[in-house]
Amino acid sequence: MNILEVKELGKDFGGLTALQGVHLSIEAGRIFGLIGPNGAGKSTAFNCIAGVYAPTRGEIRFNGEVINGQKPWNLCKKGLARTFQIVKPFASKTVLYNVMVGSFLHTNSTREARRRALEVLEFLHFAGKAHMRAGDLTIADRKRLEIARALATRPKLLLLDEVMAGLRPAEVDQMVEIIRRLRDQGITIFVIEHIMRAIMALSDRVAVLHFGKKIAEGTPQEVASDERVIKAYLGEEYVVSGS
Amino acid sequence: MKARTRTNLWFQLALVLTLGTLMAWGPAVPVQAQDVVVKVGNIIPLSGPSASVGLQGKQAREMAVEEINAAGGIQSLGGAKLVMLYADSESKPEKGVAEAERLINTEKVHVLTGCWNSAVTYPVTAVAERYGIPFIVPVSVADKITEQGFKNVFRIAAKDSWWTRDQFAFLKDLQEEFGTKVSKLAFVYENGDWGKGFAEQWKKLAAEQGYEVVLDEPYPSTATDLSPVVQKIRRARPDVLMLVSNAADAILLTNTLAEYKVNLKAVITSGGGHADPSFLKAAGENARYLFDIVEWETDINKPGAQEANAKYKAKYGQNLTGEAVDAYLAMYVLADALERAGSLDPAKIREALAATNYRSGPGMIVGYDAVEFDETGQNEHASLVMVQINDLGQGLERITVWPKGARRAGYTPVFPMPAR
Amino acid sequence: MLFLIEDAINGILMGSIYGLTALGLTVIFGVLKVINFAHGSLLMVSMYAAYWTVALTGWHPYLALVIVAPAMFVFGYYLQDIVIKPIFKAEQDVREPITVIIVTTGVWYILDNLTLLLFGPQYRTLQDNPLRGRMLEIGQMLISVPKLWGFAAAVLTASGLYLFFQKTRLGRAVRATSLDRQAASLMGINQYKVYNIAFGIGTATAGIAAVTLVPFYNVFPTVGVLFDIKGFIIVVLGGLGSIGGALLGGIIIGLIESVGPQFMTATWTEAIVYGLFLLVLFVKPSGLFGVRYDW
Amino acid sequence: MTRRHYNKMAAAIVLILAFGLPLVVRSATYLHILVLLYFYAYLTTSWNLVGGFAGVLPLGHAAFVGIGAYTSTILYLQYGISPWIGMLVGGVLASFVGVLIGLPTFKMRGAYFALATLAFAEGIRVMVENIDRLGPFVLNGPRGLQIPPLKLGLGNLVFASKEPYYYIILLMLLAVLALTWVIARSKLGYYLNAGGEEPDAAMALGVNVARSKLTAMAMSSFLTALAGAFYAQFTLYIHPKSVISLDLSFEIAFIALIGGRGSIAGPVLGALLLRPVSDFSRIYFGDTLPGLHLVIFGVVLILVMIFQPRGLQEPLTRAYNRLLDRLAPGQTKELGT
Repeated sequence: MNILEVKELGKDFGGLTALQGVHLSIEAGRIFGLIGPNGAGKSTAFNCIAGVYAPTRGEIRFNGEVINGQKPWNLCKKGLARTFQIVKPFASKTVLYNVMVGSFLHTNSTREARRRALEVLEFLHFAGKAHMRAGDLTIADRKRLEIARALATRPKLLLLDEVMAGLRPAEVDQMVEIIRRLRDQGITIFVIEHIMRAIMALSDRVAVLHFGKKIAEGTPQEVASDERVIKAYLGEEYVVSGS
Repeated sequence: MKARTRTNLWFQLALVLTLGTLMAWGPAVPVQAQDVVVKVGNIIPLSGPSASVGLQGKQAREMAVEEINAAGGIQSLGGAKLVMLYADSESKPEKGVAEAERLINTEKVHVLTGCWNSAVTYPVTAVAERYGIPFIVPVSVADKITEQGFKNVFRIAAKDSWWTRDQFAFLKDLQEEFGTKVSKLAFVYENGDWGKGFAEQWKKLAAEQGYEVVLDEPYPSTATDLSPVVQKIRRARPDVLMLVSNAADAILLTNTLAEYKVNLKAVITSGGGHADPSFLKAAGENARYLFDIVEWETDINKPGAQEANAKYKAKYGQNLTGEAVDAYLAMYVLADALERAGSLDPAKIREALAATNYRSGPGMIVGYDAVEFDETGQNEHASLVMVQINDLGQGLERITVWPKGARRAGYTPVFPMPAR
Repeated sequence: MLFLIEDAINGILMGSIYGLTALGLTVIFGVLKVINFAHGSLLMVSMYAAYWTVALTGWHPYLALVIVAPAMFVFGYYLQDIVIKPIFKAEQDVREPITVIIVTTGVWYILDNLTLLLFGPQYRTLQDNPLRGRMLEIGQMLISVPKLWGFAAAVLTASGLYLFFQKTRLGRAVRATSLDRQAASLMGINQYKVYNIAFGIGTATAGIAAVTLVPFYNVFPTVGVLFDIKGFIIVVLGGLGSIGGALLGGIIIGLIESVGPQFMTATWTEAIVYGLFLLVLFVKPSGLFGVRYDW
Repeated sequence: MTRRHYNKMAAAIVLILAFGLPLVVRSATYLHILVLLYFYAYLTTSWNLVGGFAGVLPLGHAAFVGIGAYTSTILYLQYGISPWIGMLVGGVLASFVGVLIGLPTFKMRGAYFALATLAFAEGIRVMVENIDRLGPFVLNGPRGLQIPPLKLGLGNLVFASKEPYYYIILLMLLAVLALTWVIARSKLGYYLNAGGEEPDAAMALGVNVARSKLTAMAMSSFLTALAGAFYAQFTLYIHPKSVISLDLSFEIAFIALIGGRGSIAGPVLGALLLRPVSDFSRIYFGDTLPGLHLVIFGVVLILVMIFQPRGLQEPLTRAYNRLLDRLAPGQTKELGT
């Protein structure tokens, strides 16, 4: 069964078309990767699904229900959680406090929320830093905190927005490990990455966006050998090295 | 390390503040135990929008008290000196009440005076009444101040129903004297306790005496542009314009009336802003021919008045105003009552004040002959004079014109005003 | 009908002067993202500066501009540098500089009451200045000449500021900082120096406003407060940070204040101004002519 | 002894001091000053629910003080209804108005919100100044309402001495502090803080930021109005410029920022510092150097903001914790929130 079904998704900003006719379907319990060069529309697609923007066209179904234009907090209650590319911790509060905000979604009791938050931190091997101020964390830990908070809301589908960007190779490996363990818990994972390497190793299925359109989808191997994908990425790499 | 320096700095600051606060809890005025003194608490606006009048009240009190003390103080109390304590109300009732509480309970004043703003005086009367401390009100004019059945309130000035009554009496006399008919009136007043109180009485009087009210316009005292109000006056074409204004708006209104060349037979104002010493300076020629109602004027024909004014002017650089004179007189009335009470017991002072019949003495520079309080505490004799602002060759001055008996010799009021 | 035209003209003229007094507020907000509650006090200080310049030298009142505007620029520049900057630095990682707003309120209290201590509570006007009471007569209509000049000054100042921000290098640097503090510092622009300059410019426009006001207005320690709240309303109406908006916002307020009293008492126009303010805030929070800021 | 014991002991000492103070301080002046101090601490604590936890800057809370004061006074004067009931009616009315003003304004950010609330309060003041009579209710426009101190007693909330007022406002303050303490540790507190600090992140975690802010606003305006009714009964005279003044709205914000907004002790600490500074500097310099007291007020404000932008509670909490470390070393700290 597909937990997320996106049909003909389109989004315009003013006169600018950021997304056009995007189809995606994500099978429950899998890791699905969405890649594409900068400005390809990945984040826009993500924000449409997470309820930040209402899509201009198309339909998004989560667990069979159309969720177009629903507010982020309602989506979260339905089991759709996300992280932010630019991390947004509650900087003046402790790590535990941050995670508790998430775990309050399913309880009104502070004690219960704390217990669940500690469980999540335990699961992520993060409990040792529970009482640190979130603002004092390293980048890698902040990314981990993003995941911990989202996880505390007990999502069915977790949208991860470039959680590996800016991490050192060893940290990337840790993150890959964490994401796999989440999948093993039965959570469906939808990852956006800018870097192909990590996502290829991780994902069960990958889709590629380019200029707001999906240009390829398949297993990592299929996508890696797709001509259009190579062109899109080579083109970009060419531009990058030239600048 | 840097954080530590900052913390230290902070703690130093906190220390200084704490010490300052602690010191503040000590007694405010060092008083030698052996000397008997009469402590007079004065609550007046010394900062905020009415600071200008507050300052005059303070100066007038100071001059009177210096004179009283220099003349040997209160004889029946062994030459006791008057000690003045001033508190700033900022024109805010809650500050005034807090200060009254402090002056009575902590400073143990024997008498209170103040507070100029009716809105401040009014709640303070309740405080004074509760503690049984005599409260002399030199100027706040709202009727209700002496109409609460309180025993400890004594007002020197006339109350607003007298002010408005006299304004209308003057208007009537003026028409008779010059044979010019006035039928249409315009009322323009600040939207506050004072202005509203006047306007209410005006409307009643106008209805009784058969005037047509062509404009009844309150305006916010904080207005930055009064030309819309002036336009309304101009288009309503009244014969006479009656105003209640604070200082800033009095100046602005007067200047704007001149700019728009509004032709009126007369402008009758109600003291306050129009009596403020800076009003004449700031409005200049535009204020010419305006009639203002006051309790006192420098040209009054009363022994001691010229001297007192000259002394005040030398000291503070301004003429005495009616409101300052009330404060000046209040100190002498107090000294007189203390002399007769021969005690610092507030109840005795109250009794003495209630029995006041002050007829002569340095304080009697006012137009009327005696200070006596009726059972409400209102000075029965308080009377008012009308002055006209005019230039007789020595710059603009305020010239007493009414009642006719008090009119400056040889002066004929200008009525109606020449067209602009 | 003629009455309405006459009132409307007065409203536009006086309103443009309100707009001029609020220009500095909008400039400072546009760059620092801070509502400067001390702006009215800076206007008051400028009015004293203008008053004393003219009273002591006997110059034409408008000539005082050559002293007042630069002096106020320096005053504003160092006020930001010495008093406000440290708080910005301490609050660097905070999304919205709320403490800075409170500090400007402290500056307001200090300036107003220092003036009271120094000059006393007296009201002052410039007597015998050539502009005092001058009216332009067009048939039945009367138009105040100093207000007309004030209108001209407001339009000129607003256009000058607009050109400065659009065309000059310095102006562009200021705008860059206003759009993104971090990005600007990455581009080698000293964020705090730009703040100083913006604050200086904002204060200098208060100086210009003061010079146009002094010939027909009273000077006293609390005069700034009268214009303060009005300024806030104007800049929100017009759109915080928008220069043209401040001018138009001022004119709207001026029109309501001037035309309104012909249909109701002057005290109710005040209520209408607040009502309109709230209405605009609810319907179009970015203001009538504003750009939407998201920070 | 453990830290917990020390905490309890400190709280007990503070409580005993607060309740015993009127036995030592016999002077009505100081009691008056203390009543106002608690009154401001109460107002600021109520304000703190929105201004502190929800991370916005409301500058119009005087409007709610006014609503409370006018409602209870009108009901008392014209219908003989006990101010205690009037207080609650005023509270409900204020929370209704609070939600009404919060509905559109919470969508705005920072500066706009501050100005919107400020203009809203000023608008209410201008309305009250212009209305002498609203249907059956006499407002008396700019002249305000006076409560004759005739029928004394708890039911009428009018007393001849200061002590009853002292204990009533003290109990009100303690109640609102306890409420804040509970809220800070509840879901609402977490949601408010989260929404105030990073609204986008909070929304993604299932927080309906606008709704939690509205809840806080309703509570805050309700509580503020209660104090308004108390104030009317304490001063026995209200008029628009005193209860709905800009100065009052500002002073609440000042106290919160000086003490440390968003913390529970902050408002009380702020009131403890700022009120005496403003009262005593006025008393000392008000007569000889008019205006100097407000200069001092401004200087204190700026200095605290420069050296302690998070308010006084931060260094004081640190100092207290250091003291506890010394008294009961080696124990784990309470969970920081």
